[in-house]
Amino acid sequence: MNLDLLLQLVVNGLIVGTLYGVVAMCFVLIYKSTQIVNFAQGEFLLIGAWVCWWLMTSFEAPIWIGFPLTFLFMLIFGVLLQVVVLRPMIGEPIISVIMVTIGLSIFFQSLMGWIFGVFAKPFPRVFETESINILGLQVQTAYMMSLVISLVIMVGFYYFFKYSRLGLAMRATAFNQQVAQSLGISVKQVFAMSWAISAMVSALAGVVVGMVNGVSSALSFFGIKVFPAVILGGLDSIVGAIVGGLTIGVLENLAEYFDAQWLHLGNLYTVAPFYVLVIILMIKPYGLFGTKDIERI
Amino acid sequence: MSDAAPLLEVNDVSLVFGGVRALTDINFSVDRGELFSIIGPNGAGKTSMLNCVSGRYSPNQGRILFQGRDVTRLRPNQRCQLGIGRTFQNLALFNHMTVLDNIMVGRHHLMRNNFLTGSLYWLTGAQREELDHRRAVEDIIDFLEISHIRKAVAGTLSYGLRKRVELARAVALKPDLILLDEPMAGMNLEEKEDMARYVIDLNEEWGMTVIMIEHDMGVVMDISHRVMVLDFGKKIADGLPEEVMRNEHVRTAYLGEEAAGDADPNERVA
Amino acid sequence: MAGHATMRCGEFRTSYRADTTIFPTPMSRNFALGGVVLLVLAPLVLNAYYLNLLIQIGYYGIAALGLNILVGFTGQISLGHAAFFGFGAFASAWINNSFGIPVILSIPLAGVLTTAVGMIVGVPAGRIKGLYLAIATLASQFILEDFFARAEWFTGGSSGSLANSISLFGYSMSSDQSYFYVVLFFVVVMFLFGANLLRTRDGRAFVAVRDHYLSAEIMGINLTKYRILSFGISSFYAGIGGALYGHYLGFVSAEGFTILLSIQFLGMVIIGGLGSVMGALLGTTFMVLLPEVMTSLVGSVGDMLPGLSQGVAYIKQMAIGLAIILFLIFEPDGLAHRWKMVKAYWKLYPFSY
Amino acid sequence: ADSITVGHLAAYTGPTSDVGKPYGQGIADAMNYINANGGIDGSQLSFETVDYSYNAPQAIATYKRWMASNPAPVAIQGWGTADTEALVKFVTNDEVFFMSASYSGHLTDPMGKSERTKAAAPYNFFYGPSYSDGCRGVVQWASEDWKAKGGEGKPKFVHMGDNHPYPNAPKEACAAYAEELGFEVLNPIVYSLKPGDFKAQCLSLKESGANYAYLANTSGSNISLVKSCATVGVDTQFISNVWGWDENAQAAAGDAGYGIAWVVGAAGWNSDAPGMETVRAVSRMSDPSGNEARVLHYMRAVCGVFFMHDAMLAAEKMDGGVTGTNIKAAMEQMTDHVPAGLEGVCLPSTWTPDDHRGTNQVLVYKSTPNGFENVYTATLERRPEWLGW
Amino acid sequence: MAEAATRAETKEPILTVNNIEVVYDEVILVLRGVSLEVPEGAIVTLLGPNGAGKSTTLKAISGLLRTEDGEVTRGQVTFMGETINNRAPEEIVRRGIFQVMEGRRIVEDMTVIENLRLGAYTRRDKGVKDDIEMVFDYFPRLRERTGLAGYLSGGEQQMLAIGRALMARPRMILLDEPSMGLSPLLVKEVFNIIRTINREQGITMLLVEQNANMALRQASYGYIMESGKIVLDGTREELLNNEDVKEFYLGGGDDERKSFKNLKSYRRRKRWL
Ligand SMILES: Nc1ncnc2c1ncn2[C@@H]1O[C@H](COP(=O)(O)OP(=O)(O)OP(=O)(O)O)[C@@H](O)[C@H]1O
Ligand SMILES: Nc1ncnc2c1ncn2[C@@H]1O[C@H](COP(=O)(O)OP(=O)(O)OP(=O)(O)O)[C@@H](O)[C@H]1O
Ligand SMILES: [Mg+2]
Ligand SMILES: [Mg+2]
Repeated sequence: MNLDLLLQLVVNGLIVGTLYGVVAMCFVLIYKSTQIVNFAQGEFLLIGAWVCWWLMTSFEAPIWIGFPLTFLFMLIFGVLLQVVVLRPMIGEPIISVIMVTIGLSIFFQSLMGWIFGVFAKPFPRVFETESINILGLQVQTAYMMSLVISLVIMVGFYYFFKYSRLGLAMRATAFNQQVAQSLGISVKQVFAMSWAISAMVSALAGVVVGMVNGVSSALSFFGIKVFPAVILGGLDSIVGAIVGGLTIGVLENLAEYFDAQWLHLGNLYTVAPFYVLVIILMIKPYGLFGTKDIERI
Repeated sequence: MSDAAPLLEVNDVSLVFGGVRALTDINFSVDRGELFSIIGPNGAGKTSMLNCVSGRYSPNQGRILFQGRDVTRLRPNQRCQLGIGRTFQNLALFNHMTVLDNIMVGRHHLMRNNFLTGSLYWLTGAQREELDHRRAVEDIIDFLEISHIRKAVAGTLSYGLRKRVELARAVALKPDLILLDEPMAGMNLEEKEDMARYVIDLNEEWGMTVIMIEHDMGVVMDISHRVMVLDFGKKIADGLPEEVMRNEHVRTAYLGEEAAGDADPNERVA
Repeated sequence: MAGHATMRCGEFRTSYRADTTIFPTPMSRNFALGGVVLLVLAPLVLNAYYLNLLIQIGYYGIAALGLNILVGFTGQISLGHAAFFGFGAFASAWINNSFGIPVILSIPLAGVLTTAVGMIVGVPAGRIKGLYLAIATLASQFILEDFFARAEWFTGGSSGSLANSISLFGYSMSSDQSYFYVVLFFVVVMFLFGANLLRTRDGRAFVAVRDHYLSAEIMGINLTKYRILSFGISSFYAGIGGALYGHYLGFVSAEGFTILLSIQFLGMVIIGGLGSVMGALLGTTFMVLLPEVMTSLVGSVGDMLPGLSQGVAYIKQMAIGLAIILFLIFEPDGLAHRWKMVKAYWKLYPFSY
Repeated sequence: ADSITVGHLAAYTGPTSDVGKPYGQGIADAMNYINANGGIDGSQLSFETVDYSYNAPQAIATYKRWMASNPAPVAIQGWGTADTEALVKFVTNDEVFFMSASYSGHLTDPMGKSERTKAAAPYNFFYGPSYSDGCRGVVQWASEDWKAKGGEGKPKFVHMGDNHPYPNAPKEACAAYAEELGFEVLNPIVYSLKPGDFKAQCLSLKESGANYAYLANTSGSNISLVKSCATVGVDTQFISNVWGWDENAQAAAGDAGYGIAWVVGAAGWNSDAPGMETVRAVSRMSDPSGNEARVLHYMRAVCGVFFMHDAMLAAEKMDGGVTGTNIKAAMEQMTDHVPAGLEGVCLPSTWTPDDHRGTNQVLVYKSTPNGFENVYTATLERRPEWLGW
Repeated sequence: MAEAATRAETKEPILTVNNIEVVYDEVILVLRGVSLEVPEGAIVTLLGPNGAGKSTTLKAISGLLRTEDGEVTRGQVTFMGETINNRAPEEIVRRGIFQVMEGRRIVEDMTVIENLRLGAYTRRDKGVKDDIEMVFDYFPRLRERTGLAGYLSGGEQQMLAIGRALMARPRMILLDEPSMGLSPLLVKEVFNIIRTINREQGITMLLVEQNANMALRQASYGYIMESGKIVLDGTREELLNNEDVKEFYLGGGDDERKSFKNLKSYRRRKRWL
């Protein structure tokens, strides 16, 4: 047993896990208000990262300008996307809308490839110190930034859904669009809101990952990578998304630990979370915090 | 299993949801051939009672005997095989199937072909079986007078028609005991009359024992052999319709009659 | 009564048997028969390219039908279909290579083996529902992919495994022409099986489970059994499709069976129309032809605008994404639905409504 | 003949586009250059570039379309593993000369002599060392490096890469050779082909105390790996394969990337080899300004096309002219051949009818803040047991 | 139907439906020219057998057809002088028409209070809390239900659905079978509440009912619909005294009401069409 290594891995897992949590939250947001699983989530990250990268390299904008501008861009992007593509789909079968997000993902993936090329591009240096030491582990500063922002966002979301008028409207829309409409809720507005927020928050994650690894089309794989986190926490739970993210982050690292120390199977890091996911779902079919479907006749 | 024993026996059943006591120590039995009604205010636990009988809920306490056999722990599909069929208060049709297919699903447990023999349709007798059951289903369709919509997709039908399709599907199960949850809700007088006639026919001619939940007192009084009243999860009365009607509590808490005694039980609820 | 509105003027049947055929009208049956006859003649007129596309539509179409049984009929979304498809490909190659069982038998055997794997993967479906289940199947996608890389005895590891071509009575069916007939045979058989299955007891049970599982259970349907069974049957189709794919390519490597292909399968059934046998084939055709059509369309645009030559590849990909989006905006219920509308129109012609 | 039809399968989009793009551009530019400079003895190369997005069935469909067209191609410039392998059967059958960018060892065994080779691939060629040979070469460098640094005891070697056909390809061959050279071979470490945060793997690497880590993935995920490892403070010497590092990777990795040593198959853009003149001229086919700096893969692509060009020239003089069979035969007659005009750029290569290991030289480069440096050139023996492995 | 306007004398119609035709799925014609008028502040009832198109009419007014692939292909719906057909439903709600849909349609995964707050979604004033109390006063049973609305009994859900409509403080409520599934006591109560609301708050009501007795007792005017057409209309008195209406909708046309028991094989299908 190497406790030092174990500790470092757990810390690493927690930190990467927050990022999973943030992206998972974006999923949950869209799901909660529209019941759509957004397969273009990864592309949202990618677009956010590229836009921020572009602002910061072409105009040499500092991060505190580049980042808010990116947010603004993503806001407009989210609304536009909703108006142009998703609005006509209101009232259509959810599965068709999910397929549309797959189409979007193909579209944006190649659009980004065309505009920005396919090579990974380094992000301009943002923080004086690139990494700081936490419990013996060097951690990139960008992660710490995301940690703080995502905590704020998480708390915000929680209250938003629980208490705000719009939050209620989003939940009602997710329950049944016709019912929501009959209550005077503009399904279009609700959708626009949730896509815009989700796009903005994804951009945060995109920028952070971009800072750490460079920006490249591969970033979009993040979208699929966080599925286990989303499900583990429960599809409709903001808190669940964070817990799921952290759990998956730690799990991956623990798997790596056991693999490297004893098992030597290889690839446990990627696959183990999926085994655990299935086991947890067998015990708790709605994830850790997801609300049960109402089974009543 | 003897004919003398009641078809259904409910012993001491209690059901709790979180803090809500939906049912408390319910006891009753239904004899073969009876047309038994359950009435009571909204939220009294009538539907929950049916759910316990059909297997959707398992009671926290108590036993349910069907044909002398303890079915308390059986899955709904197993109870169906034993001969319990039902309809639902909030429609539960297969919305994307045609009316015909909906009813054919009711024959599921009576059929033998499976995915292998079904795939080889012509070679394995699956076709013959399908056609046999189709014939039986058409009889039901004729009986319930829904032949004009047999090819319609169930989800697009109006509420009243869907209720009727639900009844057809339950009848297709060939149950010994059929549970009807507010079969006449959402129907106008004429349609209620039709429905009442179907229920009576099922009971008298098709030989099914019926348990029916219904809020229309006129119907309940006219056609049921025996009535049980639930309120707040408790049984407050059980007996012949006229007896139950005379119960003070029923009149005030359920029917909302100001003065007891003189009202004609047959008066249309109005 | 309002029933008039739903009564069709163009339907006349005199027996239940006539009412339970796969093809609702004699015309549609003749249509289908004619289609098969045309396909039988196809190799005589079509060149290898078109045959190749038809073969692709064939093996993907079989797998897509399987997925449609799972997603469209039983209502369980699967993101792991590509892994089953791959498993079938590996299994058939393995059975043939290791045991010397002829390919024509190894293909159905691979289907059976894949069924077993599919049922195991389907076990959680007894408890997990909806999107949670979808992600659980995503897990099986990754777990199986990992297995492919690990199980060298089965998959040939990094160098992949060779899949021999079919030989019947000493005649090798390795040319596109002869392989086309093999695929056509399987397509016809599998689609007939599928259509039969879905109009009989178990098929109805699948749909019942999808539409309202609570009442389905009360109607006597064993939910767990049918949920798992549908995984099994769907995997059987995937396995057959995958095996045909493997023997056509002659080489099976884990690289081809990623989540991307799973998503593509999902695209096929959604675009084709969930819950429609015909839809599986239509959707597959759409997804297979789309890149080809886009290549030639965008290629000719690229010729006109030479500056775009590298961009052409991206434009093509974007066009594929866009085509999917536009298609669903205008036909969210899938091709099969459009097909039905066209049929309904003709049936009632010249009385609309 | 007035034109010679060639097919070009490229991966400009899809998962391998980061390296597929410069490589494909190199192929197209080189063929355009040949056409602009007299073609093959007067006949033009008529070629179509098709982006198949790294999707094997789509590649096959394209191949079938080509073969059904008139005239059908006699030669194909291909790309990835899955499609190359799937096409082996077809090109052999149709007798089409096929040059790929998939360097799998078993493609080097045209007669299927080695027991490791499952199917003979007589029409398949590639330019450069196979994955296994590349790894052997860079391990050879590592062994020299260890001695030069005065390392004590047995150096530790570890294979790192995804559990996937491509990274696994040289795993056993290379480990066997490393052991032979006196390395202690550690348990492999797995990291994804998709870029991500690999601190966990880096911590394992650090813990294992490996001296040399062979990165078998492509550059995209290698960038993430070296960056993560730099954060964690790993001081292992990274070595990598031919797709594992390039100028773009170095730019994205920044400081963390310096020091990595990897296999290079041809001269770099800034090389002063005489042949670079030609390469620059080729590059101007798509970049008239001549400003764009091409990455390493571009040069390899150009070499590949020029070898094909030379073979076609030779085939022209044979019975039947430029057919797939004749191009193959011409290739198999080359001994230590370097295409005219590309001296110093392409490695001298030899193909024979029963050995398609084109080159036994492996250039090892190291990335430094001053650019890429050729630190070593390994010359591997042509061991018979390495054929096809 | 021309006389309808003159007969609904007292007040100006707030809602006019003029000869509308509704088609589902582009092929299924359900309403074939329906016209009706609702005067301001009145309760008007719409009766008819199952499948006649009553719910469809209401959905055509409230704009909820579109989510079911339905469309008003001909005719107009005018509310307070403005044409509202094929407008977005949320806009129609904002103009003051609130529909209580058939089958309750409460948001099952929310609590009772959240459902009520949702009803007030279009309001921005401060009175929401008080109105929740008001609803609880009308339906005391709901106050005790703190769990998710999906677990309420059928009748409780119906109360919630009506309560939710009140929360919106609309000018007009379209009620689709509000008494369905309610116990006799509650049916009375609900109709009392409807009348009270109508009287106290001046909310106009268009009431679709199967319980014709009850409905006609509340309403000032009634329409009878069959197979997508209005076949009869008149004031309360006219309808109550119409022999056909008595026989088929009210029961006991002749003198004594028939017992349900003795209806066997007795068939009659008088239709106006
Ligand atoms: N699954 C459940 N979870 C929690 N509470 C439940 C559940 N099912 C029923 N209840 C509660 O149990 C009580 C009885 O409900 P039930 O549906 O049996 O009433 P009912 O007599 O059928 O009333 P109604 O006539 O209105 O349909 C209600 O208060 C209801 O809220
Ligand atoms: N979404 C739909 N698609 C197709 N047809 C529909 C749809 N909704 C309703 N219909 C048809 O329209 C007709 C009228 O339905 P509607 O629901 O308006 O009747 P209703 O008068 O409200 O009946 P009920 O009293 O049973 O509720 C029915 O024949 C029904 O089949
Ligand atoms: Mg009830
Ligand atoms: Mg209705």
